[in-house]
Amino acid sequence: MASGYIEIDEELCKGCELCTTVCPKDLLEMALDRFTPKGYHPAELVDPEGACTGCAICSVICPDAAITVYRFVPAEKAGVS
Amino acid sequence: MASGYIEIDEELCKGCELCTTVCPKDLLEMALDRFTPKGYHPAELVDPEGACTGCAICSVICPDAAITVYRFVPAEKAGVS
Amino acid sequence: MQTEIIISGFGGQGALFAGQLLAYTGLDHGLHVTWFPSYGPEMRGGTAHCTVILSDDEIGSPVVKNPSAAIVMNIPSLEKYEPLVASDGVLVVNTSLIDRHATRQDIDIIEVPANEIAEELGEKRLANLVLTGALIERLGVLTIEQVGKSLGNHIPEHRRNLLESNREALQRGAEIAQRAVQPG
Amino acid sequence: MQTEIIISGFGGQGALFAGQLLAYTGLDHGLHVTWFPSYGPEMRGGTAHCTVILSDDEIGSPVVKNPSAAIVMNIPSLEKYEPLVASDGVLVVNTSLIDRHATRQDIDIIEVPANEIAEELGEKRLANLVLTGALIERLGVLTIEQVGKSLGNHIPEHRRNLLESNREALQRGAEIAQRAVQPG
Amino acid sequence: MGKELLKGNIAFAEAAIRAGCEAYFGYPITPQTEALEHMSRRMPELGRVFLQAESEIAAINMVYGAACAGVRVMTSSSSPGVSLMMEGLSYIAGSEVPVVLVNIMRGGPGLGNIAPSQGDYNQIVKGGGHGDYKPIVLAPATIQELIDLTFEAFDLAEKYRTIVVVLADGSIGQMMEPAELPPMQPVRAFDGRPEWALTGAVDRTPNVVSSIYIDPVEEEIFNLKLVEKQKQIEAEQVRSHKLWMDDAEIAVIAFGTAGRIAQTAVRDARSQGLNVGLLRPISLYPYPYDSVREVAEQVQRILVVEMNGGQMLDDVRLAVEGRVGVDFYGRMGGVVPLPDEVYEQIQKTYAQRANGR
Amino acid sequence: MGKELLKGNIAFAEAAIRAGCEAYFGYPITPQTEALEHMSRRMPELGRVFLQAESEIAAINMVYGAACAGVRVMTSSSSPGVSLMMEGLSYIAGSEVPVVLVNIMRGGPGLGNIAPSQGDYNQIVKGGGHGDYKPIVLAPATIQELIDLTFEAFDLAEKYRTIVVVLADGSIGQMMEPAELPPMQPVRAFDGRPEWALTGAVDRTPNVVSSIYIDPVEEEIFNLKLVEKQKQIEAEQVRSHKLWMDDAEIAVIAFGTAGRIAQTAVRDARSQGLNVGLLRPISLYPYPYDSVREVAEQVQRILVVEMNGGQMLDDVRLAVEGRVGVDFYGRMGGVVPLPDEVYEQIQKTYAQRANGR
Amino acid sequence: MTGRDGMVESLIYTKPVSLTERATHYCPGCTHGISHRLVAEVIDEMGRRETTIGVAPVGCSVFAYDYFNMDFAEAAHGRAPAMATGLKRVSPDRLVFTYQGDGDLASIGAAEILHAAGRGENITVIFINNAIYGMTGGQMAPTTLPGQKTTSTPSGRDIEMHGFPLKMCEILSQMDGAAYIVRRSLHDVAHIRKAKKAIRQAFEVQEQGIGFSMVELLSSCPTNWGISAQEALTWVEEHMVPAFPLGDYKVHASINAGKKG
Amino acid sequence: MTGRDGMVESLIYTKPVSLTERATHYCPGCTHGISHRLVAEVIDEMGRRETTIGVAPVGCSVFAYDYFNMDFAEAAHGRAPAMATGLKRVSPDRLVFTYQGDGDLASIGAAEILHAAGRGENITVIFINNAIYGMTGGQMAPTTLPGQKTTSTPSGRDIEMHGFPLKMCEILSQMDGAAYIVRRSLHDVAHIRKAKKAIRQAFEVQEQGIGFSMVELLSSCPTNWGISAQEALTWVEEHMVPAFPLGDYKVHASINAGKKG
Ligand SMILES: Cc1ncc(C[n+]2csc(CCOP(=O)(O)OP(=O)(O)O)c2C)c(N)n1
Ligand SMILES: Cc1ncc(C[n+]2csc(CCOP(=O)(O)OP(=O)(O)O)c2C)c(N)n1
Ligand code: SF4
Ligand code: SF4
Ligand code: SF4
Ligand code: SF4
Ligand code: SF4
Ligand code: SF4
Ligand SMILES: [Mg+2]
Ligand SMILES: [Mg+2]
Repeated sequence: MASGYIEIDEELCKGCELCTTVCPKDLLEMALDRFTPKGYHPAELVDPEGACTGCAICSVICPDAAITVYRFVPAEKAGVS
Repeated sequence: MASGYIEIDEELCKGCELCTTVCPKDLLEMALDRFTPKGYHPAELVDPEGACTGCAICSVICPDAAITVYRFVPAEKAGVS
Repeated sequence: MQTEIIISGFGGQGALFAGQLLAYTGLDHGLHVTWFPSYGPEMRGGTAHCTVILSDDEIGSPVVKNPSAAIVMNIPSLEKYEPLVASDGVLVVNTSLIDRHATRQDIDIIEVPANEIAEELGEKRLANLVLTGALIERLGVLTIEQVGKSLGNHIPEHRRNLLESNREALQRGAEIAQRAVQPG
Repeated sequence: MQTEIIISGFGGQGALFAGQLLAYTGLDHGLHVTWFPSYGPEMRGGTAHCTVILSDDEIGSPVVKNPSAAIVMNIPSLEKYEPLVASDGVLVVNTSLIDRHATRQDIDIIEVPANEIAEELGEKRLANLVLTGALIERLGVLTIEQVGKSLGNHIPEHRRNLLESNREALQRGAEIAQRAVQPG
Repeated sequence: MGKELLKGNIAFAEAAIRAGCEAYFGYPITPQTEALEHMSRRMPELGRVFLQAESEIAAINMVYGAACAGVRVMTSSSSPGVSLMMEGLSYIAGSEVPVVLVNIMRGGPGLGNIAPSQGDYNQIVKGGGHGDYKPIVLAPATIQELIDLTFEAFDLAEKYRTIVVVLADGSIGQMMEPAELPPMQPVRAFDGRPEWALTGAVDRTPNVVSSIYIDPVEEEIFNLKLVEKQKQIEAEQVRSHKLWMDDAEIAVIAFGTAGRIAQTAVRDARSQGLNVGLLRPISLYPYPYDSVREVAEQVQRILVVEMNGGQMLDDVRLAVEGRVGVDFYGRMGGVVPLPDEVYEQIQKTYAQRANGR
Repeated sequence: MGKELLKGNIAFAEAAIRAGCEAYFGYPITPQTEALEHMSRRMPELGRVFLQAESEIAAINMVYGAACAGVRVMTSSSSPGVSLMMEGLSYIAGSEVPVVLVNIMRGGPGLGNIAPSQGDYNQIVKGGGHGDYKPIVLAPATIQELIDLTFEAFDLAEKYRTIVVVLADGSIGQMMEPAELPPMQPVRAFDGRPEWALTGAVDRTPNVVSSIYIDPVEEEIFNLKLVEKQKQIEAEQVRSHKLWMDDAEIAVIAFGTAGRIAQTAVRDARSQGLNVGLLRPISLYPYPYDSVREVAEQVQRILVVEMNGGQMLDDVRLAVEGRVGVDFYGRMGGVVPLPDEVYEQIQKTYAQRANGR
Repeated sequence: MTGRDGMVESLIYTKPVSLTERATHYCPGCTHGISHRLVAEVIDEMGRRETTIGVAPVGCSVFAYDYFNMDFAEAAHGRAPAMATGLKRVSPDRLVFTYQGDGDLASIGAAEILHAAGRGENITVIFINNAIYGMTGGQMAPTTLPGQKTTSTPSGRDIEMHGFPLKMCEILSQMDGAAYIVRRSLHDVAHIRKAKKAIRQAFEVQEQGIGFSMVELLSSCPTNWGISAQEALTWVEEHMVPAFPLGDYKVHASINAGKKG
Repeated sequence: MTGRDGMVESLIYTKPVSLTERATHYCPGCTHGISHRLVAEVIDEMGRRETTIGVAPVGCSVFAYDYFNMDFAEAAHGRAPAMATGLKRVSPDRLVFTYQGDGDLASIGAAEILHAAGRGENITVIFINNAIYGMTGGQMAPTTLPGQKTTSTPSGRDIEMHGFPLKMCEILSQMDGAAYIVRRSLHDVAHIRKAKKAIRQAFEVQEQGIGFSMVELLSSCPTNWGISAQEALTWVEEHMVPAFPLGDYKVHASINAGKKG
């Protein structure tokens, strides 16, 4: 069961590949099959086994703030709403 | 017997009085009786007893390079001519 | 006779070099030429384009409003230059990065999947030459052979080993242009 | 009627202040005035002078070629301004620092040993006011009383204690001027 | 408040304070330093900002920063110092923030000397910084005018969001003359700063002050906006002073100190029966072309007097367009012409008046 | 040596080298940076001096220093960078050392953009630095002319001991065009440096290079010396290029890139049967007033085209003196006018030609 | 919203509000983007977006004002500290920061930064040291390493000709007015996190009116270095960090001081 | 000539040949005169008068070229190091020195001096720190002491407003290119002698091509301080020396180094 996931904004991603080098679970790959509107191959989360922990490490290095990170937390631990 | 003496160029002396404060023999005074062409009272050597040693200390502090220093040295120690 | 060519794309797509190659070829073959770039890395991430003018007479302005031909390597370039190409002019479109068709009826439009062809040739940076080959084929001012020859004369030393694949790219572009159906 | 006065000496001799005093006096007594200095410590060691104009009409130029009067406090000033004073003008010479006589016959020359008098008054920086007193006495535009009064109005706070000796200096200058024989 | 005997440099500094100037940044340079010194005493005592910058470059860029915040701000300097401000001034023009600069000109080029000069006319009026822009330029001839123009400069700067330069020479900075200072205006409250100003984006979208228009088309639109503004300024702000022009057969044109010296000379000439008039441009930009043209249509010959090699002369000639002959008398390098010299020139021009161009 | 396809920035840098330029000091700025980069490679390999300065201010003062030593020296920059050189240029003018500056203009004011512009005309030609001085200003329209003028600039700078500015816009810096470089001139030997230069006072009285004349009278004498020199330059160095003027009824006047664009437009107009001529000023100082005057005496109307808001326009009007109407077409902020637009303007001016001013 | 297994989805990270929506013009992998993010995150966390005024430099980050969602001024090349001084002096309760490259700050703007620090000007400076002039296409910066090839040092920076790299933290920490002067690096996640802490500290120093604060960030310029984004970070680590040691160069006594590294 | 008692009269000291005959325009007791003398004496002793080129600043010493008997250039305010760089680069075997005041060097010219030092520019800088702008009539300099009254700090330099004095030796010694950076004082005979030694050393560093050398000389400005020449020297000793500690701030390894003080 994945305890987290990320979304990559393809309007922002410039395909720099930095996130792919830092994910401790090695879940990020470049989507060579498509181009962003700016003409780059975007990064994408490839997480068939739900290994993403939502650790947010990828977002720390992303120069383009393209990554949004979510984590599943026990309801009681979550903030209001 | 004086072992040295100085000459003060009154075109250059500006009467700053600095030399008068450093002479170890206290031989320098301001000539209050006259003005230099620039309107200053010049310094002068007052050495009735020939106490000047030609130590050149006065010339070290003179900002206007107004002081020329001579010393009497044994002939054998003097340079050529 | 004066021919004006605009080559436009993202920075890094080689629009400027393609233009220089045409200018060199013109010079090598006795024409008056000018090459004029959009310039400045101060515009990082923007588009880069250049205007090449080939003429048998002295050239006044190095820029023109309505070029005889254009190579467009991305969507913004298409949008900007399609309307500007002179009637009966030539427009070469890089379909690898442009997912819509040019619509003008009064110009000669050639669609070239340049990135795909370049990747086939094993060097994705050759897309510019594929497009150039297509343009030359249709423009009728210089020949592919002339361009290939000038390429040999002016290619930078450190890229000389790529000369053959460069020529091949030109050739592939030319072939596409031969095959493509003339509109209208 | 316009009266132009130049006061000139070494920097530090108080030429500028003497001029200001005259300007203030003029203003206090309803005249148009300008005061114009040679300025700038960038000319350290050079001469300092100012031009004061007193007039009952609007003043155009704050400088003139041929002043009605001059106070010269050192030799270079004498050399510069003696020839320039207008005919029938007044020239006040500080003989303490000038060891030659002015030679013009067509002007009123007053010789004042100002430094000596100032030292007598116990404040060598008063030489300027001694000279000013002499000038006022002969000029006939303002009176010693008027100048003394304006001095009281405008003397800087920290020098107020010197007011009396300042007025005395003016007076002593005036006396010399009264005694001095008119030339010609 | 009655007239006081005021030195030019003190007078304009105090006038700025009275106009509500909230910040002064400057660097010492003769012959304007007394202004900075006055500010160093007065501004802190009024709780306003005074800062001696490390250079004129820093000073103008501090001014630029404070202007972005929407406060009334000024600097003053003299020729070499002003040269160092050219880039900054161009940026300020390119971002339309209001700024007041006083240039107390001295003899040049180079280090030159500290004597009065009008040698920076072209630099200030024609544009010493790069690109197309024009500051409003006001040239006082008396201490009173210096005060009044400096005081008004702040209003003009804000009204048009432009640079206003008070351009005077060392003699105006150094001279004392009786004059009256305006009453003290209050300093604008923080809340009252203009809506374009950088004050923090509280409850609004962020403001940006920038001189970049990376797309030439946008830059051109901006340039055209400046041109429009210039037209407005040209329509509203032309100032000049005419004297004895009614029956004049020749006219003298001169600004600033040269103007007041010329005034003496013209008065002398009048007293000798010569029909001479005077036109003294007060706004150098916008230049009183129309007044000069009218003068050129009336008189037979014109004499331009400047304390430079003939810089305003071109503006006169642009208005005269060959209608009448234009003579020039200039003293350079810090030499102030004397009324007698100008009078002599008037006589010459007068004598030539019937001889056409 | 035959023609090569040369980029403007490389071309003028290499031309300077061929002219025996011994030292280059500069600071990167688009659109002239390739010149600095070319120098960074070539100068050391030739054993000459290249130094990237910390700023344009440092660059021009390094240039000033090297010029004092009597060597051929240059810098290049673009508009904002040139604004920073104004004080230095005024000092250089004030001490009469020979210096070559290339300004590859871009859109302004302020940071503006990097597109081609002619917005620094006034700054360079009228004097952006303080005081009275005028550099020789040469405005090429082709790469070949850029090369030739830069090459010659060093001779002129030395002949008149003056600043020579090669004034071009970004398109000339960036454009490639076939051109031929001059042969390499040898660098002057240390012993051959001019006798006024600072080389060490070996067997002679010391030399001093200074721009100070603390006595205004001496400064004026110096200023008048510069004026004399200007007269000589005005007599000897006026350059312009006329095309199709013989039977012209209207004339287009434009310099640099605007000039060559106008040339296309004029040719097009000719081919449509319009009797149009072209005058392209090459020296902006000294300005070809006489040529403009001749043109004004011949044609019925004039069209001035510039890549600015109308700066050279004043010089044209000074020469025309109202003889004929003068229209203006300008694009600003980095927009390069296209021949078609100019052609349209030509049609308008042509249509108006009989209507006087 | 409660999800499967009694878990709720929680937003861990998203683009800070102090950045606009706009995509930047920076090259892929350029650490300018990271620096922007860090500054924006700190301002978000401090709740100062609406009371902060930024000053952009001339350099690749010239359009910073397009990306920061707050009031911004665009300075002349190198003059950001002077401009910030003007802004701060007339609005002392606003946070004012400059964002400057190494060419901007250490070359043309050397006098302005030195004096801002000397005055103890109460502003914060974010200093991006990428050892190159990014915007103009890769010329030597004052921080270019000996031997490093650039377009204006084609055979590598020759210290005989161009001297030594300037170490701005070392220099500015000599100024009595400087309150907080530190150097950090952006070459990996751990260092990025440390950099953020320092940025926070610097803004707090300003908030508390302690004096001049500057955070130097060792940064990459993959484009002009001619290597990939990842290689560029490795280059920062391997070449820049040894030449520009990380650490706290000046920490004013009244700051609850951090330690070296 | 042999005199009485078999003694000969010997010339012990006279104005150095490297000074002209001209009287200076300096105020009485101004230490600019002492500095001039020391530099001239050193150049005399090194036999380099004919192969030295000086650069004068803008400041009270603007007319230095009238007093030094050698080739001289007059720089723009603060730009002497840049001008000297230009001169030196094209005439590397000439001795090139600048003579600069504290306003000139540390204020408007801060960038130029920093970069000249950074480049290891092989020139010598004589830096006259008199804690004031002498020439323009006594405004605050970057070196003005806290609390010191000047015409632009009428209630004394307020460090809140104007920050702290800049210590140029401390700053410039941070530069790798700097070879010899020392501070000396001119307040009495002993210190003047030490100052001269340092000046000699600085010129020798240049002669040997070791790099940038600077001697800072704590100096007096009796006129603008408003005290006598002698009181001014005492003020240097009592107020400036503690604020600007004397010593050798940087002595390149290849110099036969002197010791502190
Ligand atoms: C006065 C001036 N000189 C030069 C330039 C050109 N210029 C723009 S950015 C830049 C250097 C940028 O380098 P840096 O500050 O290191 O920023 P980076 O691009 O590396 O982030 C230069 C020289 C300019 N715009 N203005
Ligand atoms: C660009 C410029 N700004 C200002 C000045 C005015 N100015 C002349 S000397 C000087 C300062 C001199 O002080 P310092 O360098 O300490 O030398 P000192 O006179 O004390 O020896 C100033 C500000 C100038 N000449 N040029
Ligand atoms: S949040 Fe962590 S685990 Fe998930 S993709 Fe990012 S780095 Fe990998
Ligand atoms: S780090 Fe960001 S920009 Fe780079 S590839 Fe990953 S998501 Fe895209
Ligand atoms: S030489 Fe020595 S003893 Fe003689 S006057 Fe000078 S200080 Fe005194
Ligand atoms: S030190 Fe020199 S200038 Fe001063 S009083 Fe003595 S001799 Fe005169
Ligand atoms: S050029 Fe370098 S610094 Fe500039 S955006 Fe690209 S990678 Fe970043
Ligand atoms: S003003 Fe000061 S520094 Fe200048 S000469 Fe006089 S005493 Fe010396
Ligand atoms: Mg950088
Ligand atoms: Mg000083």
